[in-house]
Amino acid sequence: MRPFKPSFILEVIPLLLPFLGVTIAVTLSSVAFGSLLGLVLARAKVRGNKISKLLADGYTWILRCSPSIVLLFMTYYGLPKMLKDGFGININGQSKGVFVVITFSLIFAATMSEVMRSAYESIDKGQTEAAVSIGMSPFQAFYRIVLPQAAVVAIPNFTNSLIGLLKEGSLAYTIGLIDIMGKGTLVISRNYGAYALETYIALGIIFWCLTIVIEKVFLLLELHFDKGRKQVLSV
Amino acid sequence: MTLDLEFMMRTFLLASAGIPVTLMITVVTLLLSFPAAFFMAISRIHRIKGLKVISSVYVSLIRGTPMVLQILLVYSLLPSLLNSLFKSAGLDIDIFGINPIVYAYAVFTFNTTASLSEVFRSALQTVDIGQMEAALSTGLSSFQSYRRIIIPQALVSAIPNICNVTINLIKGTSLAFIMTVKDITAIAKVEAAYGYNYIEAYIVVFLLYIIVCSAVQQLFKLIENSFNVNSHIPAKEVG
Amino acid sequence: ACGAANETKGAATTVQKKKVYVAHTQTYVPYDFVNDKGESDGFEVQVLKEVDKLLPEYEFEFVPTSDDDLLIGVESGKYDIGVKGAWVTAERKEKFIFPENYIAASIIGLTFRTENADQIKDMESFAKFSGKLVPIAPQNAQYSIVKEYNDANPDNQVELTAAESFDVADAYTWLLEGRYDAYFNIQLSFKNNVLADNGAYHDLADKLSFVPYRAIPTWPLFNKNDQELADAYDTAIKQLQESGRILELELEYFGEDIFEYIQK
Amino acid sequence: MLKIENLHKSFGKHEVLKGVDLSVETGNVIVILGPSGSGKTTLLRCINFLEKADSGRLSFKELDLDIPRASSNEISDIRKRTAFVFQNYNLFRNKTALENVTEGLIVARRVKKSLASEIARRALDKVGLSGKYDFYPHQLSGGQQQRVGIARAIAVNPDVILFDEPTSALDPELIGEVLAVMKKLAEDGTTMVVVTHEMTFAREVGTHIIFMDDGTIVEEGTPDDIFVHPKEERTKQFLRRITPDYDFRI
Amino acid sequence: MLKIENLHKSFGKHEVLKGVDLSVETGNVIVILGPSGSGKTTLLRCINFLEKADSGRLSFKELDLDIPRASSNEISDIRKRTAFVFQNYNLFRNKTALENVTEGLIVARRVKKSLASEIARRALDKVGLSGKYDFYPHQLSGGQQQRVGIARAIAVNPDVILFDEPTSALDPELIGEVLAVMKKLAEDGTTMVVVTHEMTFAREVGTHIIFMDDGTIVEEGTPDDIFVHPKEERTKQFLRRITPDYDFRI
Ligand SMILES: Nc1ncnc2c1ncn2[C@@H]1O[C@H](COP(=O)(O)OP(=O)(O)OP(=O)(O)O)[C@@H](O)[C@H]1O
Ligand SMILES: Nc1ncnc2c1ncn2[C@@H]1O[C@H](COP(=O)(O)OP(=O)(O)OP(=O)(O)O)[C@@H](O)[C@H]1O
Ligand SMILES: [Mg+2]
Ligand SMILES: [Mg+2]
Repeated sequence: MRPFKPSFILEVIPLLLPFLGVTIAVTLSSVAFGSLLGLVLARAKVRGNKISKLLADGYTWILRCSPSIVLLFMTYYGLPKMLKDGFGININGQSKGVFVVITFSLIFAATMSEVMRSAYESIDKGQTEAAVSIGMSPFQAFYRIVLPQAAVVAIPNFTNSLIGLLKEGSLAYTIGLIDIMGKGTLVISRNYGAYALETYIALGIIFWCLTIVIEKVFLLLELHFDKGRKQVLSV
Repeated sequence: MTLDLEFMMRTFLLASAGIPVTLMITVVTLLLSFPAAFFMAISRIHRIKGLKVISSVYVSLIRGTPMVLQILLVYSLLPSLLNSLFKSAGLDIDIFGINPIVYAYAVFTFNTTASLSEVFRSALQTVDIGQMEAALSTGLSSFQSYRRIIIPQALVSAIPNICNVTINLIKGTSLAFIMTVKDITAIAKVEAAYGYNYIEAYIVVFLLYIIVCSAVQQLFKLIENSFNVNSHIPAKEVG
Repeated sequence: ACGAANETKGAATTVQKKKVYVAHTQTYVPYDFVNDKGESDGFEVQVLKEVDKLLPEYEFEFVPTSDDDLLIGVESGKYDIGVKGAWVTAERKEKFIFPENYIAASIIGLTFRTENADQIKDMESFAKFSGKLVPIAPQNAQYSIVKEYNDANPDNQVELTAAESFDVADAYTWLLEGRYDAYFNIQLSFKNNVLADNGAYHDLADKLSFVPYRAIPTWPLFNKNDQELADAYDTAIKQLQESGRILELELEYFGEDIFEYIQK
Repeated sequence: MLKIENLHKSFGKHEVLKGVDLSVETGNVIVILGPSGSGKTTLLRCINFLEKADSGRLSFKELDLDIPRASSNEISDIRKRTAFVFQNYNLFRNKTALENVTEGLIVARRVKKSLASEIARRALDKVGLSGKYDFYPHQLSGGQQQRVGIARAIAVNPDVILFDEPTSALDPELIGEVLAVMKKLAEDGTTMVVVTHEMTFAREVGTHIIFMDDGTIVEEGTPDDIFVHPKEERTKQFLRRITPDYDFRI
Repeated sequence: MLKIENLHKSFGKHEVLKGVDLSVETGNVIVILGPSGSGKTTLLRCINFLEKADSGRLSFKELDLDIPRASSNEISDIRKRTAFVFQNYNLFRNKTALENVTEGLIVARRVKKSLASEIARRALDKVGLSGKYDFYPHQLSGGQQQRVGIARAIAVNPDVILFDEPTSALDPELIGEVLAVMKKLAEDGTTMVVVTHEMTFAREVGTHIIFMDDGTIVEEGTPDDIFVHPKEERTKQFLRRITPDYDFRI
């Protein structure tokens, strides 16, 4: 049978946990920036003029086509060069986290723009009509009436992407930013490749706990926005 | 710094041989995931006792654990376990002779099922309950109602998200390399290793993904439009 | 460059020290890695730190990163030097400057089931036996070495499969259950995991055997524009060899003098 | 043919149906009257199992069952032999007017496609929608949607049709036409349960009138019983308001 | 006060409004009659810019604009001073009955929350929904939903209210009550444009009747002009059907 040392799982968790902060910080900031940009893009897609729609579609298209590692190298190498050549700004000294967050945000935005667009379009037009007909501005109608309903549709997909991003630590590792996943790799190499399964199980436990928390929070949020809706429940 | 164009040409051709592998994994995975994900979504929406809990635990467990761990379990541990089982049962089955792509199908199907079930869950909930009621009262069975009325309507909001999942899957197939399955990225990496032509290799990978993903995105656009034309959602905005 | 900085403090105010970014991989223990305190460590890293001390006009800064980034970074000029236990090939020389002197060496060999000890003695006999080799990550030196062997022995080849890196426990398990017949890896890993009394897989010590195939010298990679730096490195490394500092480090990191094994 | 006994239904603490009995003979046209919120829609929905009643018995032809314990086979059997016209139409949004009607024929009743189209076209013509076969619901006016809903129900030729305010969105001209269609159905022996506010229809076509209020049947009988000799004060009060001269003062 | 000139609107090739003129004075109650599909809803929607007309002018108080070129400021200005009661209610699905009504007050008119609740409660009471403040739309019967829609429109106290068949889902009893509310509004000087099939209301409350068919105004005038002395054959034909004695034969 395969050698397996369960106690190592417990030993390694305290080694990994200090790096959870990096994972969470990178994820949270990427999600924040990415969602904002995604919102702008989604807006351009549903309400923008021809040009902004084209730009938003083009952005989504190209970003979804690029493998994240290629994109990471583009920001890590291209961005400093561009800023230096173009504006004389030297950002080479910037922490690697910045580049990772930029990359993740760009990717997340492309995904989010589609998540948000589909959610927005699933809401009956009559809801907006009713809102503007009693004098709300289109923004108020969106914000107060459509958004809460669209959120219910968007949240499961948002959570999918968020949890996916959480585990993308191996990408950050590519340019040497050590998050909890990267730390796991370091631990394994420190043991000459031994205890990999044990280390990954430890990572799995940590991620799973985190995932459960995230799922709970967003499920509650979904239920909060879901009031008043009656869907395809058992008939 | 100069690019080795000849290397790029050669690698481009070699790595294109990975396209069928990538697509094969993607297609098989989607075909297997769709029904599974759908039933999970249904069991959560309809709050079917037992199944609902199983589905939620499955989704959070699969989404919550690193894929590398899943690969280790499925590709490395599972065959070992089966092998010793077969051996002790006196069966002569060459478990190690199985094409490793089979394990890739399994791992990617597990993951895609989890994500897709959430995509479906959210999409199915966009359909008004009245549609189901009308279908049932017209005499359609639950299955027919879903297939002919509910799903086509749910797809309108599901398609962009299915597209997201599919594109991620296509790009994610590079992980199959851990299981010796060589997709686009893997072939390019192997080529790059000897002469350290990583920059060139990544450019080639990028180009190939642009081609593949563009085709896939275009396909989804077409599907989405075909559903949209026939359906309730006016793209127009009241503003 | 702490030591050097102290000595030349006076000069530093007038002569601007040239910053040198040294990228190193973080998982190639004990050659290049990040230690538990989060610092750059490893034999190759330590040698370069010594080199830095001998070069007052340069100031080294160590950047731990992945293999991919290291190679792209050194090639594009983001980093000046990269160490990753790299092995020299003609193609690689087109991309990077390899200095005259190597920096370290690895001993690579075959791990196999002890029960096959009669049949498997070296690469040729293993190829004859079955050639079923555990897959190797293509970016590792081992991959290139087997490839080279295959090219040299077209009618007695080893089954070389590429795969992203996996876990040594798997490799050992796969050997024991017969999925594969040999595992091509650095000797240190076998020593530390299997032979060492406190090794993770010491239980397998009597079931597995190791036979060294070759010791390969490994080089630091220099950016194409850094010929001057490479020359400076060569001078410094000579000095270190002569002063015996290298041997000290070898003993510290490997417990023996591995350069001995290199076929001249 | 259709019999409901002691039907109870609550939403949370709010009891919407408080023990309703109903008996429909073949060919009968039962008209249900009653103020808004009295439970008329809920009653129809319970008959079609769109709402699961809390207790009660339902017998339909050879079937006789305890509603809360009905099996899904029995439910689907009943649904196949009944049709429902929804108060808010509930047209299939992804289907054209024609497809809305053919759907039940082709899928549930296995009618051949060409024949189904034929039948559907005739049904749509009957309700005055000849030109709108290929329109999607969102391209139709309110009244047009309502008529598609009616066509969808009558096309499948069910044993019982449950109508929930089938003429609410129609202008008087069309109301006449649609009610004429329904009367024709009645004459052809189709059994109907109709929730409506069209008193004229109730009086002319209804074979049995039920007046509901607050979840119970207050009074029932022939049109004559209800409209000419109502017994209950509540019924009288409701009918008094129906006279064409509303009192617009508040 | 509100004037529409030469309004045109097509959906694809299908011209739904073929040059409609309309003029409403303050305090007037304009009633629009017409068969299903004649373009009544579309006309109201164009006035409120929910549908963008292809051509036409609209003047509203001090505003005078070419409809296709209206700026979003002008549009929002008009919407702020009008309210719409939808044929299919369009209640906010994620808001309770009370919130449906307060929403416009708090958000668009910046009324304080407590006052808005107060006003909303009074509006809901007026339409007979005292007990249903905290119900979500899907928990309400059809007629209850329709009344929430009415309450939502009247609560914001607009200059003009556009009613699209506001009593279609109501029983005669409630129709009377709702129409009474509308009559009260009219007496208080609220201008109204009402699409309805309630002839009694049209006759009693309407100051001006418009009869539409197939995208054009066939005839208009005082209730007396239209109901007693209709000139056009089409109008006569439409009105003939309205007499309580339908011909149920086909
Ligand atoms: N899902 C629900 N949750 C809570 N209450 C509900 C629900 N559905 C209906 N009700 C309540 O049940 C009562 C009866 O509703 P129902 O729709 O049967 O009335 P109705 O007689 O059809 O009225 P209308 O003529 O206005 O359509 C109403 O007071 C309504 O508020
Ligand atoms: N989005 C659309 N696309 C195509 N045709 C449409 C669309 N909306 C409405 N129509 C058509 O325009 C015509 C007028 O519709 P409208 O809703 O204005 O009628 P209406 O007078 O309100 O009828 P009803 O009394 O039945 O509500 C109808 O024939 C309808 O089919
Ligand atoms: Mg009802
Ligand atoms: Mg209308």
